Amino acid sequence: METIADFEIQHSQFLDPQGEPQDTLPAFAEDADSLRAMYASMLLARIFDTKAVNLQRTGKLGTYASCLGHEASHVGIGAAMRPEDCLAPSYREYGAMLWRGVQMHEILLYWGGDERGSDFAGPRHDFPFCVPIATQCLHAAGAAMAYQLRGEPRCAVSINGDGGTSEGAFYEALNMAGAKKLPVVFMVINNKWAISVPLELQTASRTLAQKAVAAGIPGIQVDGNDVIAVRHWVERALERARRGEGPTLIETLTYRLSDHTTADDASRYRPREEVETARKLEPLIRLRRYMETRGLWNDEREQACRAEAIEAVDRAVERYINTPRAPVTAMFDYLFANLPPGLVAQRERAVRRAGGGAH
Amino acid sequence: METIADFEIQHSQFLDPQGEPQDTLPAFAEDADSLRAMYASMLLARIFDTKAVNLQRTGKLGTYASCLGHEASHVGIGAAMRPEDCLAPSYREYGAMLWRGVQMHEILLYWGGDERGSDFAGPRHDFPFCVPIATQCLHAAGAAMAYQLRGEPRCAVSINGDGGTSEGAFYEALNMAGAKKLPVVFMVINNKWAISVPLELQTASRTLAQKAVAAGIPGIQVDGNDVIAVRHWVERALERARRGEGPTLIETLTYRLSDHTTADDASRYRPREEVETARKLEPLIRLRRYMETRGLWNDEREQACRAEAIEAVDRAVERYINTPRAPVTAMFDYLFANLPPGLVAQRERAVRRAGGGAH
Amino acid sequence: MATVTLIEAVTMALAHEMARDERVIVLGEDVGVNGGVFRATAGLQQRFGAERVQDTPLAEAMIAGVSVGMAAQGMRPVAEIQFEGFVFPAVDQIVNHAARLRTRTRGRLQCPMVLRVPYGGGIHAPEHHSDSPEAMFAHMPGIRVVIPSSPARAYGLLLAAIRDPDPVIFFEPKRIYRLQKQEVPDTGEALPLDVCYTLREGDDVTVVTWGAMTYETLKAADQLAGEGVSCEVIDVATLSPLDAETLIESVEKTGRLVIVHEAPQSFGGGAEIAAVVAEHALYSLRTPIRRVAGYDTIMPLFRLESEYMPGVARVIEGIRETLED
Amino acid sequence: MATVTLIEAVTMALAHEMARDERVIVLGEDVGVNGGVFRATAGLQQRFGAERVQDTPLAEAMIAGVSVGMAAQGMRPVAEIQFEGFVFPAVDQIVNHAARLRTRTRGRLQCPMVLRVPYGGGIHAPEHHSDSPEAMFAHMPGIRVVIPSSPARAYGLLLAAIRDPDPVIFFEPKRIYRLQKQEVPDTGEALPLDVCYTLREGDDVTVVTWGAMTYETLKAADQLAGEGVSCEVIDVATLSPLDAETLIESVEKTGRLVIVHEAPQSFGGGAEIAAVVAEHALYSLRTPIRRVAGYDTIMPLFRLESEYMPGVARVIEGIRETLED
Ligand SMILES: Cc1ncc(C[n+]2csc(CCOP(=O)(O)OP(=O)(O)O)c2C)c(N)n1
Ligand SMILES: Cc1ncc(C[n+]2csc(CCOP(=O)(O)OP(=O)(O)O)c2C)c(N)n1
Ligand SMILES: [Mg+2]
Ligand SMILES: [Mg+2]
Repeated sequence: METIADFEIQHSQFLDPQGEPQDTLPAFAEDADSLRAMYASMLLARIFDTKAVNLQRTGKLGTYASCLGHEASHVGIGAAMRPEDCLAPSYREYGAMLWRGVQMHEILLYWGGDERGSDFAGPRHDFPFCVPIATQCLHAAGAAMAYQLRGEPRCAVSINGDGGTSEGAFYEALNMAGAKKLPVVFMVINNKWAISVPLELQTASRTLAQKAVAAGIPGIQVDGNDVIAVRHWVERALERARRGEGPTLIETLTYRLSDHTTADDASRYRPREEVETARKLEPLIRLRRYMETRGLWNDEREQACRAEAIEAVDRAVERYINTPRAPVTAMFDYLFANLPPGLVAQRERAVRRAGGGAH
Repeated sequence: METIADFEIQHSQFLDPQGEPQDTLPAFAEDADSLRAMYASMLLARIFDTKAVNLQRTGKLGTYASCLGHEASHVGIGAAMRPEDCLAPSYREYGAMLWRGVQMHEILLYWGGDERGSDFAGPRHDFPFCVPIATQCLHAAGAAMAYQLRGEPRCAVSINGDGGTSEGAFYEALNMAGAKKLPVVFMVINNKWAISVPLELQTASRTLAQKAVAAGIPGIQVDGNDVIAVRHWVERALERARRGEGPTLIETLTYRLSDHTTADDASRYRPREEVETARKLEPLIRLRRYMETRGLWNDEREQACRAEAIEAVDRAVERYINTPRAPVTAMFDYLFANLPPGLVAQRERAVRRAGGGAH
Repeated sequence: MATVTLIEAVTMALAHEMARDERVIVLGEDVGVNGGVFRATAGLQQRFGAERVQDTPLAEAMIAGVSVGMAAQGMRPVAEIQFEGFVFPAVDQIVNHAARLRTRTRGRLQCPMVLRVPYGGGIHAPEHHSDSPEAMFAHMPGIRVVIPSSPARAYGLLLAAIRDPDPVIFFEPKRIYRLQKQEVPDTGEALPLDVCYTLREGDDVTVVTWGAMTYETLKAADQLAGEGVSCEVIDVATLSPLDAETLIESVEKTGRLVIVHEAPQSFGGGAEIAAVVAEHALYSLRTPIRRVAGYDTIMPLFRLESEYMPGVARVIEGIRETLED
Repeated sequence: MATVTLIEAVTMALAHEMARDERVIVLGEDVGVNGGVFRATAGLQQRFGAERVQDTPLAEAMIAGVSVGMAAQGMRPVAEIQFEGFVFPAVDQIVNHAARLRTRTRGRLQCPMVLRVPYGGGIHAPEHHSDSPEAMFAHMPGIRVVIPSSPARAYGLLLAAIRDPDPVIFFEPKRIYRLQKQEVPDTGEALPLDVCYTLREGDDVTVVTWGAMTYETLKAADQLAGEGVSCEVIDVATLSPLDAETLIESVEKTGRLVIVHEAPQSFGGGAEIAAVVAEHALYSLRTPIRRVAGYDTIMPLFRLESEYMPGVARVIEGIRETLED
């Protein structure tokens, strides 16, 4: 018996739940504006989220997937990426998307059942929301191949959840990216639950970061409620990728404080105490405390920031609510670049029916 | 930064290429008959293989996948399993199948284009050959679930190649088996090539055994040309599984000494020297030398063993050649347990056409 | 006697068969404690335990593949795919294995598994939750595609599907999961597979449909009855293998055929029905066959879904046009 | 001017387009040094380098998925799936992504990718190497299913497929890869997609087919011509979206329709063709539509495959029966 390979999985945290630094903070944390911007972004995500859940409850939005508790993981990713990089999100990473320029009313349009939400203002090359779990990991790998082939200094980032690490597509993407040294970062937001399935039933793997070992690529676990840790490690992974050294897998450890979606009732399957315990670790408190202790933040700033966010959210809701339904022709006009002759008649019929009210 | 998990991958070899023991041999190796049986089985597989390639070359067999060089990996698996265990092979593991009781003429029937080859005499519960790469890993996991549910002390074993470790199904099976502690052993026969794709292009993973880490299950690499090592580690993994401790991944390191199949020409993509080097490590030499050194084997035994194998192969070929084509009704009669009414007319038509010669 | 919705009938059939046959195992994503995202397996884990009602990791190829493995080794897995949009990773195991295990081994191994797949639009669901891909599966030899359209048929056909020694994809029309209640006695009596169900007899036109569209079709027939039009409404129930005989006989009687389905029209289930009638009852056809179906476009997100899906008005339009041809 | 087989025409088109457009990337299993198991990509890696002709790991979902990713970011991936039996793991990426990326993003992203898939039986291949699953894909809105049946059409249609801004599944009839040579000038001229090709004009019966079966069909037409029967033979070429107009016009002329394909009959490509004709040309039909197709069984291993596949005799039988109806 001979040991031929060995691996270690590291965990990284900069700020503990009370906002106390556990390590020397990365350079960007020296910049107060940078910290404030991340905090503001997390707060915006949370306020937006609350509003969206309300819209759903009052029948003004379809099923909606809350991001409550994930704000640091999402904003950390957004803050680490460059605009020319490419995001392949899953379905609840608003913090990352908003940072990149997607508009709140666009997110609402999407969950409101309107494809125009994915024709967003954010980076036009970013992938839209992705519901079929883990399939977007392959898109990120493919995007990275495109950049590698063209010699562009760009990276792709995919995001999926703990449940998503059970899908074949996830592993195939990691393995492919490893084999080709693709400039891509695979983010796994481990919020402990995949709808009602807890992590222990999902896998025997102690960490999700160690799934990187199967692909021969680096993997690391970071505190997903610590936006500084998330941003730092995503930045490092992106630098590595940009240098041509290949992909990284990053697991961010967080918790889904909400139901899975508004169609779910998490009280059916998980104990209230678990949620209460997790709530104490949530990401906004710790960054706020850290900044407050250092005089970078105070109640006044908090109020102003909150007010601004509320106003922005309200404007977005208004814009969403006032967006008229797309015409029925939209179904046909984006199917192919050019509508095949056989579909012309169907399109006409649809128009006639919509006009005549028959459907 | 804190190390939260670490892993080691071990390599095991008992006999070196010259047949010199590198370690204390496992108990079964004390039994001369046991060693001779394994050697005889490897020799039979090789002689069968040579014959099958010839049959193909002379137009008497369809495309055929040679097992040349893999005999120790295959026979080691067969020898470790119990009859009531379940094998889910890929397409070239004749050594394992023959050991378990599949008949040579059945293997020929299969490659000769006749489904009856998979209605074999070997364990009736074993899965047939599996061409869609890595899909059989899930069948093995499913079989293991059945045994686990029924409380039966049985295990399933799947076999796939190095290329197969890139398929999502492979990882999904490992992860599922880990999560449910299923009594299953996943064998990866690493013969360095997946048709023309060398291992380095297949994955950045240094070993294939380490893919186990992603599923949180044990993985080990063994010398796949050392039948003692293969059998030993498969036995250990089966014992572990039978004790309810869950799955194991075993990588056997060997080399495909032949073309991928008779439809392939490996000289197009790999250097002759690589093959020549690998040939020196092939599995029959070392076990024979080991046995010869200890007086357990000699030329006389070799000749007798060879003659017996040749005769058995010839009988199998004859039986294969003399098997008349199945009737055209076979297409219909095994589609469903009961032929749906709509297919009755099709069946009659097929019979009429076959009789009338029209097709 | 129980008065149940379609989804409750599904649960009832599962419970009945699990109690009767210990080889029956329920598995899938969130089917355990949570009882399924639609609650189809509600209460089953409490009653039968976590071994017989297993939450699986999130991987559909795996769910189908382990079901094949279990079925081959004597179990009767009933797996749930959460929504039809997520059945595609399982297609490989269905086509290459489940559908052909018996053929491949000349009957040595068989594959008695059921894949339950909620499908269809009309519930204002998110992206990838509203498709109707049944025809893709109907083209694969060796599997049955069964689609109930009432609580009683959900109960009887699901029992039949579980007991059948061959694989069945059981598409459940999620839009009518809770639309209507029906008295369904829990007698354990299965309904026959491989046959169409004539829901309403009529003389002027044969209207063939399945799944949720049976409701629209029956409503249309009702409405037209007021105008003196007599529709024969047939629920295909087992889409594949198709009971062509019943369809042909009906068209021979009525001379007219309208097919109604939610899936895109082209290469959909209606095409096969049109084809068998054009082959075997052409001379009975007094007017062209007509399909009332989804457009050949991607099912839109829900703000436009009602424009996509054929409703009562479109079914009536289709029948009227056919009668006027 | 080059005289080439169908597969050489494929290679020629790939090489032409790679030279013309550097966004074109070839990827797949064994497409590099080995030049593909059928040699379709032979010589391309030598000529264009290992970056533009990439051997991938063995994973079809991955091949399709990274192609979607590349295509969305401005490349023109042409991926090879080694045999049709291995396309199923890729179905999810095809249905849920490639086919709907444009629709989902309202045209913000597009997916100009080609998936080349050798398909069909008749080459004495091993298990899972002889199927004809084209109809499954034809039912999916948002992708094109294109099938060449001659060297010239392979060249021209593949060029068109690569240049098309939307995804195309390009099924290559492997049985006729090397059956016949044809002069195909390497002019870079694409042939139109979305239209049928009339290979032979005739008055008595319209015979519609695609892929390898065009050979049997043309032979049958030849033979029947000797008996005074005039067949119009149409190669569908783009199965989906279907050029129904050409088919309808032909049937309006001949009054009879026979459809020939290798895939199982039920819910196959022929069903849609029968349906559109029964909808739009019913009154022109003088006899029932007839399909000459594979049985609704699993394609058998090769000792029985000739019993399964429709050959010239079965095509002639079908046409004769139709004429005699
Ligand atoms: C392929 C696929 N299967 C099933 C689903 C249904 N589904 C939606 S979210 C979800 C759980 C995802 O859990 P996880 O990956 O942990 O992400 P989270 O929702 O926790 O962020 C499931 C099963 C889906 N969207 N896609
Ligand atoms: C899903 C799938 N894709 C592609 C193929 C075609 N194919 C047959 S064998 C093979 C290579 C397999 O390599 P490996 O797993 O290393 O096994 P080996 O043949 O070396 O034993 C390929 C690509 C297949 N059979 N199944
Ligand atoms: Mg989760
Ligand atoms: Mg190999």
